[in-house]
Amino acid sequence: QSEPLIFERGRTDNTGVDLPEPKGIKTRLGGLDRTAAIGLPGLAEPEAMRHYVRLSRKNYAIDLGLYPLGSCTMKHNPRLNEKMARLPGLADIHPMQPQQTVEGAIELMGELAHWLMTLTNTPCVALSPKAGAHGELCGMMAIRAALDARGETKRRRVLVPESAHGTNPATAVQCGFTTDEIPADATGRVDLEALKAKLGDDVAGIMLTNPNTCGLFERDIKEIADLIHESGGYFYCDGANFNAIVGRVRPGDLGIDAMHINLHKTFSTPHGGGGPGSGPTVFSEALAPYAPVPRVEQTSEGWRLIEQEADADGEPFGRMTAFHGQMGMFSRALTYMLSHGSDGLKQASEDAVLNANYILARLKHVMTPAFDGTCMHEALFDDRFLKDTGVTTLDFAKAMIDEGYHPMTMYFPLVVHGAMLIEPTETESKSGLDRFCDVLEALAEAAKAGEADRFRSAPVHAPTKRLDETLAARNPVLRWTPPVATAAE
Amino acid sequence: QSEPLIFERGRTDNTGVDLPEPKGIKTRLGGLDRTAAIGLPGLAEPEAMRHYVRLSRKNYAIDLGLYPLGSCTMKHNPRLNEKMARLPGLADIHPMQPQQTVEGAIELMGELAHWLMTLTNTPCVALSPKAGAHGELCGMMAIRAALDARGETKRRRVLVPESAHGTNPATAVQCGFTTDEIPADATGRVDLEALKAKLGDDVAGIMLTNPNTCGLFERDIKEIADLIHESGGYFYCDGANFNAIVGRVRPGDLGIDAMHINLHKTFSTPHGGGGPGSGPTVFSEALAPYAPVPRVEQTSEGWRLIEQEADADGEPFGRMTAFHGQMGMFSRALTYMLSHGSDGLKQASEDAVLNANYILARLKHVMTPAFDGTCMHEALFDDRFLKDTGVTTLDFAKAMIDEGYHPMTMYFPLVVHGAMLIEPTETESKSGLDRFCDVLEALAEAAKAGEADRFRSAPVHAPTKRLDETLAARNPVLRWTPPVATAAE
Amino acid sequence: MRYLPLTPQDRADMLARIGVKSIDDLFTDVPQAARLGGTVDLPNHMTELEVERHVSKLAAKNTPASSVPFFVGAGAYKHHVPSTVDHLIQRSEFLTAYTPYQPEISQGTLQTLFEFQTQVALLTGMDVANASMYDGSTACGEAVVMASRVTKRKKAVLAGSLHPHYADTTKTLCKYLDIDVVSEPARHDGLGKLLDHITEETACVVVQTPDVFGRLHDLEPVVKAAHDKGALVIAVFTEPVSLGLVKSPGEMGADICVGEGQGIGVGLNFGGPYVGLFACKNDRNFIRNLPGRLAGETVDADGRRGFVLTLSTREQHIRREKATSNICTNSGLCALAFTIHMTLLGEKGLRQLARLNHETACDLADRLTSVPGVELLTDRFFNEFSLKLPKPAAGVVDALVEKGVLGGVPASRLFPGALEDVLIVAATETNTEADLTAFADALKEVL
Amino acid sequence: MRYLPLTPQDRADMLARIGVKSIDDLFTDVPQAARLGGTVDLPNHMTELEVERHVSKLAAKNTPASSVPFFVGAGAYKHHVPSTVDHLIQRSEFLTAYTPYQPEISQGTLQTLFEFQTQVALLTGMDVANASMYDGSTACGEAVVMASRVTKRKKAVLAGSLHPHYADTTKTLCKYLDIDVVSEPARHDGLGKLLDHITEETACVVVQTPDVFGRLHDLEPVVKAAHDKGALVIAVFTEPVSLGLVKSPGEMGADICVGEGQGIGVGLNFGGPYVGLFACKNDRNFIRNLPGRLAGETVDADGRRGFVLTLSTREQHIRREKATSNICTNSGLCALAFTIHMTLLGEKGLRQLARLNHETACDLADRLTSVPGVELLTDRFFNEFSLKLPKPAAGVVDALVEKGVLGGVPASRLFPGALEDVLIVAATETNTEADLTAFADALKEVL
Repeated sequence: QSEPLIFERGRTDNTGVDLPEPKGIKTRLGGLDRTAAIGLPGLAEPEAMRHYVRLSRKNYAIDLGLYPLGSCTMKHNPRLNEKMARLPGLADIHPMQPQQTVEGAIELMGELAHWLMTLTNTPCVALSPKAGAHGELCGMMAIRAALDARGETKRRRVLVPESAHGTNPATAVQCGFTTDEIPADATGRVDLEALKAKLGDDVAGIMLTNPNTCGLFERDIKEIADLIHESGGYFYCDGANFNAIVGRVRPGDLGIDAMHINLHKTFSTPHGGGGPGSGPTVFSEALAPYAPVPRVEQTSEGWRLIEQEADADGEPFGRMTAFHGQMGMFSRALTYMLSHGSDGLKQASEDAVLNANYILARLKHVMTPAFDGTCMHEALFDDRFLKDTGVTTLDFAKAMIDEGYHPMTMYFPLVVHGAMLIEPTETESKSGLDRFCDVLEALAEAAKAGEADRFRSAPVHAPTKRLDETLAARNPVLRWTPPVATAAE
Repeated sequence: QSEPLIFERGRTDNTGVDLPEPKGIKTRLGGLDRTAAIGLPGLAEPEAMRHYVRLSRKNYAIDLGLYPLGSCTMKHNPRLNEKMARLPGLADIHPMQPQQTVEGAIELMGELAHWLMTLTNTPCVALSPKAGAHGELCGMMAIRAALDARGETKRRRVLVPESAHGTNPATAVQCGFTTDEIPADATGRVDLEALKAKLGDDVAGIMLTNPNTCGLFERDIKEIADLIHESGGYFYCDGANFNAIVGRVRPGDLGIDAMHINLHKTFSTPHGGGGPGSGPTVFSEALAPYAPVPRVEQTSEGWRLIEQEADADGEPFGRMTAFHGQMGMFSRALTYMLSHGSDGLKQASEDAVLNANYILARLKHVMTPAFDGTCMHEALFDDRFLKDTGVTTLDFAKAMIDEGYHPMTMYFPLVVHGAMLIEPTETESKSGLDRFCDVLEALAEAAKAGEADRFRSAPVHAPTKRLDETLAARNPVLRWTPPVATAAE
Repeated sequence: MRYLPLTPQDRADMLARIGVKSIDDLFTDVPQAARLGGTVDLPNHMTELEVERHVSKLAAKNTPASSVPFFVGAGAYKHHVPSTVDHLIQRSEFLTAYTPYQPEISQGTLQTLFEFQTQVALLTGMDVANASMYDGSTACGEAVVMASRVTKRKKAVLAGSLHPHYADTTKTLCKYLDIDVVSEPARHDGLGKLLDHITEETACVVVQTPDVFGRLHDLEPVVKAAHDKGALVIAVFTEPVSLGLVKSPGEMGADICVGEGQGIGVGLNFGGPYVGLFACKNDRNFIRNLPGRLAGETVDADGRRGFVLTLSTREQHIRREKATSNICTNSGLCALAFTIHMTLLGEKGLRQLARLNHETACDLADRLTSVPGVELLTDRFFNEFSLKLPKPAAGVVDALVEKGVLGGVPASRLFPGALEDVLIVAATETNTEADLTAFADALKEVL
Repeated sequence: MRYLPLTPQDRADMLARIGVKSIDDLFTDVPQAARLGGTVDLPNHMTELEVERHVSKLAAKNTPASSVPFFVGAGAYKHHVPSTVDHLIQRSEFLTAYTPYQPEISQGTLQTLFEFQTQVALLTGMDVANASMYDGSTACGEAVVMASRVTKRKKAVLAGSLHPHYADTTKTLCKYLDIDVVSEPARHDGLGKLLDHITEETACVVVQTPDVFGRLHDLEPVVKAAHDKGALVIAVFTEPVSLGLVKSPGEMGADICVGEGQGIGVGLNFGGPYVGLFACKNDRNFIRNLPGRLAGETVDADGRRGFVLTLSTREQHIRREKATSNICTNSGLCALAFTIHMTLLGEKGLRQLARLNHETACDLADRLTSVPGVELLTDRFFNEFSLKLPKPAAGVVDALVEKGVLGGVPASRLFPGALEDVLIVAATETNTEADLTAFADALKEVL
């Protein structure tokens, strides 16, 4: 059932659109006409439809089954969100239209901002970041700008727990910082003593995910915030796991200075095979003056969009992107928020945590939990239960594919060996979790029973067998090229 | 990968909708409250989504591949049609709204009527029939009404070729007629001499499909029309295969008195797994007075909808359904017509015929064409090429499933042995047809090479193995029933 | 042409392979006189954008139900359909599949039809249901034909409060089958002397509840009277949501129950496509005489459960002139929409939805009858009721349009020349407090 | 809660299995002071219908581009997107899939990304492309960072006609990386003395064509000047449709080409999500320094072709602080939309579409410059051009709104305090004859 590439099937003289015939007037291109062949194949509409429908069926998706990717938060994407985002009044408006013709859109952005600020208990939000990592950049740039404004030229060291997402250190570096890793303690949380030892007047701040990537709430978070603030730094909170606590805990109450919010994780805008995302970033009073443009501001006449730095209060650190942010995602996220409401968001967090703990409780006897006690919204296992079985975490994950499930997150966080991070989210039913746990239980038992071959050859029921990623990297083929005719050689 | 029934997974206390709490006022049901449990299970939205997405993947569809069902006309369904049908101004209007609030809808019906009448060269069309067979009923009732108006109480015999669709005789009987079968001649067409022999003053008319179900144009159609008319009967044309000639031939020019048009075949409204269809029926001057209500009529102020028999010209034979017909299909069909235009419809017919003849040309050496010469929009083979192979037409068809194709129409028309009727439609590419013919060629050769076992066990790559239809009919299980608890027995 | 994959070169190559010179050579069987020289006298093809503009312009001339206070019912009802429903029925695999004659690659359609049949049976309180009909009105006609076949009798009696479109459709269908269909005169106040017309020759009595005026009927007396004479009772409904609150026809002893399923999962669509529901008792004779398709359970060669179309010897494609009906197409995609919406509702949601509809209608009835001169004619109703107005209802409805309110259906539009002062009004969960106020205020103004 | 499958009974059973008494017992790590007593001060949950009404009301306050004569461009363009595109990107399997880290069950996403990369490379005339960036502006910034890393130089020169949002975004991204970004003053009449600023320390020169005023540039002299000093040329575009008619950056020798893909397949969306295109020469050093994801071809255990994400050692999740960029998310679904639209167009359709855009713009330019006092500033353009008006453009645009015409972008909105009499006007295939007439008439009236 292999599907050829469009380049192998389409032809440059075929097309799937009808357009009126050009009139053939003289061009005004200043001689810059494109004369050489481009080589883009076309397909008639029926062929194009079939090609992409068939390709789609080679994907796993949340609409097909449980997607237990820890740290990624694959939850149900309500179709109401899709419907609302497609209303012509939201989808078919231009970012540079006169503002008097887009007042509803600006109001929608304002409403979203209000929800985000209220849920986090913060006074400011920058909506424009295009994704989570872009939001991190937004937060860390504000910290850098605040330090610069204070004349703090020495504070360039950022503390990052070893369990952090890779984006954290990468972002810090993009702001001209260096990173310093804080180890985890035996409970999977920041080692407070190690943290204290690392404080100093060259510390710009800390980047902390909470709940952290081990699925645990950082109990000492207020103390950490106080320590950082006392030492003159800022507290960046990675909001990737906000979905575990939204509606129950307001990060502003924990002392954070900046936090991005992945609208696609917490507020269920679809992942779309890798994007687009949206990463609005909230700020404390201390950092609010440095928030980038554009901004939405509430005035006595409603919400207003400020596009230019000169028109903004404070000292914006700049602009992060053309235009105003991911409006399509704003519409979806606001729809999701309104659907859930204050009560529903709280219930969702609770159910997410309940579901993860249920998995932990059901599997702790056959798999090895990385840490003792309960967890937040995701359950972390290590590979001790696979010891001497000849089965690796990767093999175990690939075997899940043959059972009809997407694998969990593997080998992350880095703090435990052969990590398996399972996040069910709140949109799974108990019976669905039971089926999933039954499967993992049976797999764990099969591994222990010496069926390593079955694991190593997995998957066998997927659209492809295991793919050779090493070959791909060693000899990169990043595009299709026309086959060279043998006769021509 | 079996998917349970909702009754096995859902619970009556679960729901996938949110509704405001009722106020709890006293009911005014006159004591007819439903108090006993109903037993309808509910699923939360994420579970419902997954259930139906997973089930959908067990279906074949035109968006997945060639669907060579002769006589069924599975062609590409443009999504523009879906988009247009969902415009609130067309989808969200009520059939009993005041007419002044639905003038655009009536105009759309009028425009559709204009296209249908022009394409067929007829003076009248009834839009309300809900499907092809309903359109047949509409046409035959008009014939019956016309005969009754003429006081022809004896004319109750309807001539039907043996190659006719089953709906033809069934419809005739519903109009109080009996049917008399006309044999096919050696070329697969109506035997003109046999027809002549059957004419008489008890003949109400003839029901003739053209192109017929052997995929052949009835060469003598004008002569047949004249013969029927001369003998005092009417000519009903089954328009199921109008798609082969639309834009090139106007049935009104051939002497027909009535013909239904399957909007889902000729004008590509989606089949939807079996419906809904839509079967507008055109009439000659002779039958026009008897067309049913409602009707659309052109007036000096535009199109008008006539709902009552008393307001209509002529003597409508009655009403065929509540309301005005399949508006959702009208929107789609008109969109399709406008997209193609006069030139495109003609091209589509030509390509449909070309594609069928190409298949015939490519396969005639390995399979056995039922008749000599070229065909119209579908190619008919019989099972002579399977003689002594131990492979039946059914086996051959099921083996196609394993090659990724939907089988062709089998054992129809009844005029040839083990019929295989292949209709590619105009929306298949040449390369797609070549792949299909390669597969059929290989299968035919495999059958001849003695691989009967492979055919008899087919399909093996489908969501299920071959299903036991005999068991289903012998012991009908038409609904789910709760399992009886063993302890209770 | 965006939908036609063949290129001019393809066409030339294919003609060559076929062995003819031109496309005309494939149309030589067409009589010379009927061969068109050029193209038909209609516009040539349009771009997608042009088509969109053309159709959108027509659509813009209509008033969508959601855009105004809306109270039109009389056989079709404005309900909110969850967005999931439309997403799912647009799945390529559902939308662009054919009738599931090849069950091995049609389990998606077949299993959902099996679920549909079961849901319809549960909803109506009947034993079995078929895989859907064109709509409620044709289902009604087919039910009468079936009753005649089952009882071998040739008379049918229709209540005067049966939706007149249903009555007319039934009469049309029976017209040439020599089934004598007698319709009681239009009446909004009950069944009148309906039961007196039942005789030993009566095949069936047809009663709608809630009826076209919104009135609910207890079918038990009807069932008793009919069964005493060996006649069947066909219960009809046009608002499936009512069955979440009102006793079902099955519970009241009806033999056949048919209705319109549009209210669950299917939009208004100006009257179609809709989905006819058809259910009956589990009687061998009934089932062998059912019209339309049936999905049934079976096993595959490995013994695993699967579903197929079954009992097709009833149907025209097998049985031809001896078929139970000429029906071929069902309303598959609408049945799917019904099933998905019903699955989302579940019993809990359905009951709540029904309750909301009823309460909104009760609230509306109180408000409208407080307008001087307006009188409630329906003392037991679900979400629709009839009012007696001091003026002809048709004019009132037109006047309400001017006030921006779509205020129901004048009975005279359904029963020409009769009941001129009767207005049929429906309310659903989509009507807001503001809608009710707007209607009452507007009615006061125009009366 | 329609999205939450757990029932109260489920919750109780699960808590028991976990061995805790209440849900609060799972949140005990939260500091007491941060535990909310009740819920956050926001409204409670709404029904689907209520949400629809709320959001629809906001939407109704805006003027959709399709509803008026519309000539706004300056970085985003109103094009017709075939209905097939939106249908396909709503397929559950595309819409609700995650990043394709498990290639065996992600071939749909991976193969389309491979097709996307190839299409972008062909369109731009470059050798390779990545699997998309957030948008054109961030792609521009990342390109400058990449050029700096590749050349090991710390200076960048931006043309004065680069979209100012792109220039600002680039400066922000480079701000703390010690890359010195120099932007030429705003100018609509060419590149001015841009080339004089290139030195042996310059990592790259950034030139947009068509530029923000619509002007086309021949990049060959820029390439020559830059390469002479060992600097790279980054070509930028905001209108991908232009590449169907205008010589590509690759043909003119650019080293890196970035741009906004919105114009193909993606709607206006008030500025996002869009899709950034990023292509470069096939140079090992370039490729190892690319930002963002890359799909690459490989084989599976049976030797059959398949696709995977590759060269991930460039990326943050592997390389952490040494990554080429912090980017994680791409614009996958928009890239898919781009790919599908481009597949429907093909070279034939793209060239025709581009031609239509150009002809419409030429026609419009002639009509508008026939209005007294209006002067064309752009003598070579694709589908966008700039006009000198006899009045401040901002006021003219507002006055045009009153006439029902959205007549372009005043340059002063992009370059505050400068170019007050300059209006930037775009025309596309969606503009009808009537639109052009309406614009010219309205402009005449308001001037």
